Amino acid sequence: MDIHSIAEPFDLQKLRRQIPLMSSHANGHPLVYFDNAATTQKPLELLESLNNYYQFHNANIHRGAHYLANLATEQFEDSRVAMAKWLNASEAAEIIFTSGTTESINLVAFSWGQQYLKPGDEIVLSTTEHHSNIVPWQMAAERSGAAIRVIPVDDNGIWDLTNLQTLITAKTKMVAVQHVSNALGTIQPIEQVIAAARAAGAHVLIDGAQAIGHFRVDVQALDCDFYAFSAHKMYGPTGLGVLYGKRSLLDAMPPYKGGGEMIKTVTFEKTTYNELPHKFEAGTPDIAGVIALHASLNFMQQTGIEAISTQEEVLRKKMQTTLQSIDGVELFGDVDNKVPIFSFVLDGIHPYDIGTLLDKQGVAVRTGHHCTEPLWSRLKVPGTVRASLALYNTEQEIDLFANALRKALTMLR
Amino acid sequence: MDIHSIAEPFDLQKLRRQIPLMSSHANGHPLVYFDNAATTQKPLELLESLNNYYQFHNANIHRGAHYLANLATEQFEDSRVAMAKWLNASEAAEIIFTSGTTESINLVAFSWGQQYLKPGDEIVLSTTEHHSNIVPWQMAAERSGAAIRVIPVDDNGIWDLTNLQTLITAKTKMVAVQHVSNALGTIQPIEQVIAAARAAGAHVLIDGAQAIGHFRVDVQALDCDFYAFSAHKMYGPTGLGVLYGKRSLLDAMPPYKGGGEMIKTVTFEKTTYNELPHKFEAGTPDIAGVIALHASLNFMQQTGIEAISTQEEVLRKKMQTTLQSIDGVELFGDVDNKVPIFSFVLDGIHPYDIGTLLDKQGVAVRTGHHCTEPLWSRLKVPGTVRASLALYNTEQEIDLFANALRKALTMLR
Amino acid sequence: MSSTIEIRQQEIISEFEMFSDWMQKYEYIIELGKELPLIATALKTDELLIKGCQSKVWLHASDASDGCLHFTADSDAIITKGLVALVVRVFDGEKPEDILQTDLHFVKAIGLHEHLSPTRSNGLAGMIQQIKNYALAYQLKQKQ
Amino acid sequence: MSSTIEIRQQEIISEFEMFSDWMQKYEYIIELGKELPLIATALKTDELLIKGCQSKVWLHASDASDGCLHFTADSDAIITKGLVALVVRVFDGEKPEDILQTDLHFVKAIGLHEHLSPTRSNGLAGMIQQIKNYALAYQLKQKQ
Ligand SMILES: Cc1ncc(COP(=O)(O)O)c(C=O)c1O
Ligand SMILES: Cc1ncc(COP(=O)(O)O)c(C=O)c1O
Repeated sequence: MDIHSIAEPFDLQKLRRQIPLMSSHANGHPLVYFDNAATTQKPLELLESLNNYYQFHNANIHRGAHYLANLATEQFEDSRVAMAKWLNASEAAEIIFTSGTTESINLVAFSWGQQYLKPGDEIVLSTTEHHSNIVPWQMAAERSGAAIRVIPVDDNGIWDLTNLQTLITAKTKMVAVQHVSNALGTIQPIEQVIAAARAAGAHVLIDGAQAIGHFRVDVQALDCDFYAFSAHKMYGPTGLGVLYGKRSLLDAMPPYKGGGEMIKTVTFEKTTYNELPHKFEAGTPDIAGVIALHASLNFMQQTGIEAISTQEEVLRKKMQTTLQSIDGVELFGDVDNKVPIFSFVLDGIHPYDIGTLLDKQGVAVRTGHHCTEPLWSRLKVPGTVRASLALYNTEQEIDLFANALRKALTMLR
Repeated sequence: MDIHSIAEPFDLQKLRRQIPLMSSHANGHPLVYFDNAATTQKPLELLESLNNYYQFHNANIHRGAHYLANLATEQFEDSRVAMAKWLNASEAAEIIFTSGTTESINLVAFSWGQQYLKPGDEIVLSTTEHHSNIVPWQMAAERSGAAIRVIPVDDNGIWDLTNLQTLITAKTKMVAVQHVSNALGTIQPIEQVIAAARAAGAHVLIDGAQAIGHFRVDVQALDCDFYAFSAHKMYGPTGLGVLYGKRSLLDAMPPYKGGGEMIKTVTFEKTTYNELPHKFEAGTPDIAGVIALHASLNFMQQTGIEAISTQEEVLRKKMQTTLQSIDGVELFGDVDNKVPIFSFVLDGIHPYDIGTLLDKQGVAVRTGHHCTEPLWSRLKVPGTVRASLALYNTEQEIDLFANALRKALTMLR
Repeated sequence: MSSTIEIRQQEIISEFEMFSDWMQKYEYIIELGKELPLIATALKTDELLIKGCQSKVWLHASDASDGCLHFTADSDAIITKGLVALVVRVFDGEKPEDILQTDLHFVKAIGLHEHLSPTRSNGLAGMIQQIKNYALAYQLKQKQ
Repeated sequence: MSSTIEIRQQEIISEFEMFSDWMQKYEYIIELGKELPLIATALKTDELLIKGCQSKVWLHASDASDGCLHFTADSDAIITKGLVALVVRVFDGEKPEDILQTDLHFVKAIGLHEHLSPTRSNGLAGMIQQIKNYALAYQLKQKQ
């Protein structure tokens, strides 16, 4: 049975009732939450799971010889198994729980970097990367003497792959790129980049932070070595992330953090490390969070990942038309190949002004550089307004947003 | 007003009703939870805070220009301020949120180590340290060429400070020791060790994982440079920890992880880092957890930290007498200077057997090495039974434990 | 505290009492922003820049012979600029010691204190800090 | 699957049906543990050791001329040892192919599967894995 498609028929109103925050208000207006790329809202299942865990099952896991500890350990490890299935990983031990995408990438940049990077090696990133997929590599490059090379973009912020062969070469040891741009929504042509990396013998890390909540991700089909994302962007809890890694690489890498759980034996003379996945999970993990993430996965599974993609495509199209109908809107990124994230400017108007006036009308968007400064300095735009939608948003909300935006424009022009 | 003592009169039954897990059952018996050193149980306040956050306030923090984001940011930063007050830190920016004690120590071992450790330098630990305060230093020593020296213990597991002057010398750059032993419960004479470190010009990190839930901690009075602990051992959520650090040191240290939030500006050529505390908080933090920790602090504040210590002292004394009354029990560690954590063996009986039979009678204890292998190999004991109590445990529970232990012994002897 | 500073704060509070909703308040702020004379481009240097993540503020201070401070300021966002105009209106032409003693209570009274939060990062909190820093520096200079 | 393996599993299940509570079950397991002949100290080598975090298991396998496998085992914890005795009783004297095909369902049926969980780390799960590894190795050897 395909784990992704045991979904119930799609029912938007029912779904919205499962997301308590959808009936909130902001500044005296019904909240229109279009900041989903920053973090998604949470289903009741998540809350139930947290409540259930803390009320009835809370205990520290592994090594426990008592009832509660066994229960908690089982639930914790069940979540790992469910995540492995969701991503189609070969085995549960390839799923490492971290504190977020940022930590997942830092783990690889540190541990993989320590094992594989030498002076003169090259790391390939792209211009559209999030700071979390730039800074860890800058730090790894500095430690190792490796250099960073960057996939360029055109004036719209779209990857320019014409010179991919000269960019990804025998010198390249790692290609670390995003699956979906958080600033633009663009679904990147990573298949092509992964193929080039494979041909050059380089390893590949995919930053999937903005992909995982929107469409089906199959790490084996992608054939990437690492895939990193955050629970809080897939209807899950804050403070938790996942790193998928191929066993062969994870086995070869030195540990990242030291502490309890990640060891086999400790003496002051010599410490030996535990097996996967524990080698990379030092200390007490976020037990409640990991178990709650399983609830979020169940929510996505019951909704159906294909249903999520289909519904979001409806929203994306309507949002696209709506924004294009507003005078002076300049949109960035790929118009077709994208999730419903929209980054735009309005001639001469500062994004902060638009953000503030939308907010006062109950519409939550984000403004600024969205942690992708290199992209905006390339496009010579200091920042944008970003409206990012998710599954549970509605077409009426897009109308509310459009009205609020028009009103803001009248005031500001 | 002293933040620690605006407590209500102590009422054990009322308090137990605030801790849902206290009315649980295990294996058909009312649960006697004596595994508090592994993790404490949670007050209703914590659950209410999590529910409240995820239902009404969930948003990504900082940089947000909308209502929800501002609310969440304020609540998040309020928690930092409350924690700074609780520890009597000089300012809120000295509080760094991490994923746990283990990460707090790894952060220091990595970042401080990178700045301050040279070949030939020495790091002083103690024989009773938790693996989380050993392995990160072994890794830092390996990276830097520094050496590790160890405070010895006597046959009871008590620190032997007779040769402290020859152990902590001008070569010592860091003294990293625990405040309370998780294996034995001993409250360590850290004041004396800190004074010796100060005299030698060494920095000091205190692993406060087992102290923070039991008695008042004042980082300025201690005059330590770093103080590390986990939220889940102080009635707080899993997956969250705190690192207190003196500003002068934190300012001098390079960042630990790279990513969003911890930067000032990013270009592919040069990245500059943000101010404290953000410099050390890369990526989206555990927003819900940090806010929920504030609720746990409120719970401790309302109970009163002095009331907690007093009540636990009653339990400790009763437990001490009870264990001493049982034939064949051998207890380790300091008998007077301790929190209610008890590690014991029973001549010739394997701890696993005792743990299993206690568990079947509803009593949760931990057995094994408790992540302190060097201690047990010094004491030539492969492992112990550890019963660890907290505030909300009762004298009746101690009687239940004693009966269960006697029954187990009858079966095993 | 200088009574003119307090009087001006009260003035602003009364002005805002006339508005029945958020949008009216913001219309007024935007108007103020549009009216505020721009800082000379020559003064828009990095030295005078107070950088928030969201918007930028430039602040220029000068002292008149009577020992009072004068401010001109600007922002790249019009709402920030309107708020900047209000702050300048309160402090402009005042003595360093009065500026240092001022509690800027009007911002809260008109319901706009969220813009002052350090986490808002529009440069406004930094600007007010900077005004106080200037005042302190001038005061020290005068004493010498 | 060898019918003797299944018969022995059923036997164990019936034996445990007599017990009305946990403590009786464990009394029986402890008794089994005490009865299990100890492994010769000479055999308690690191090579034969299966290390769990909580308790240790030693397992020694040998093959008789009839192509059947024989096991002796031991543990430092008596409850683990009792469980080990049950597992040995089921597998001892059986053919490699029968051992490989066995689903050890009795453990669940008598309510003790928690001891088999890999997270329990008492060495028991590792021991069963090791028995199957031996069986596989002997089978391959026989085929050569
Ligand atoms: C003394 C001590 N240090 C460090 C730790 C590690 O804490 P955590 O696993 O929450 O990171 C513990 C927890 O068991 C402890 O007791
Ligand atoms: C593409 C991308 N990468 C990385 C991150 C960092 O994720 P987190 O802050 O959860 O660690 C984000 C989140 O904004 C993102 O959108």
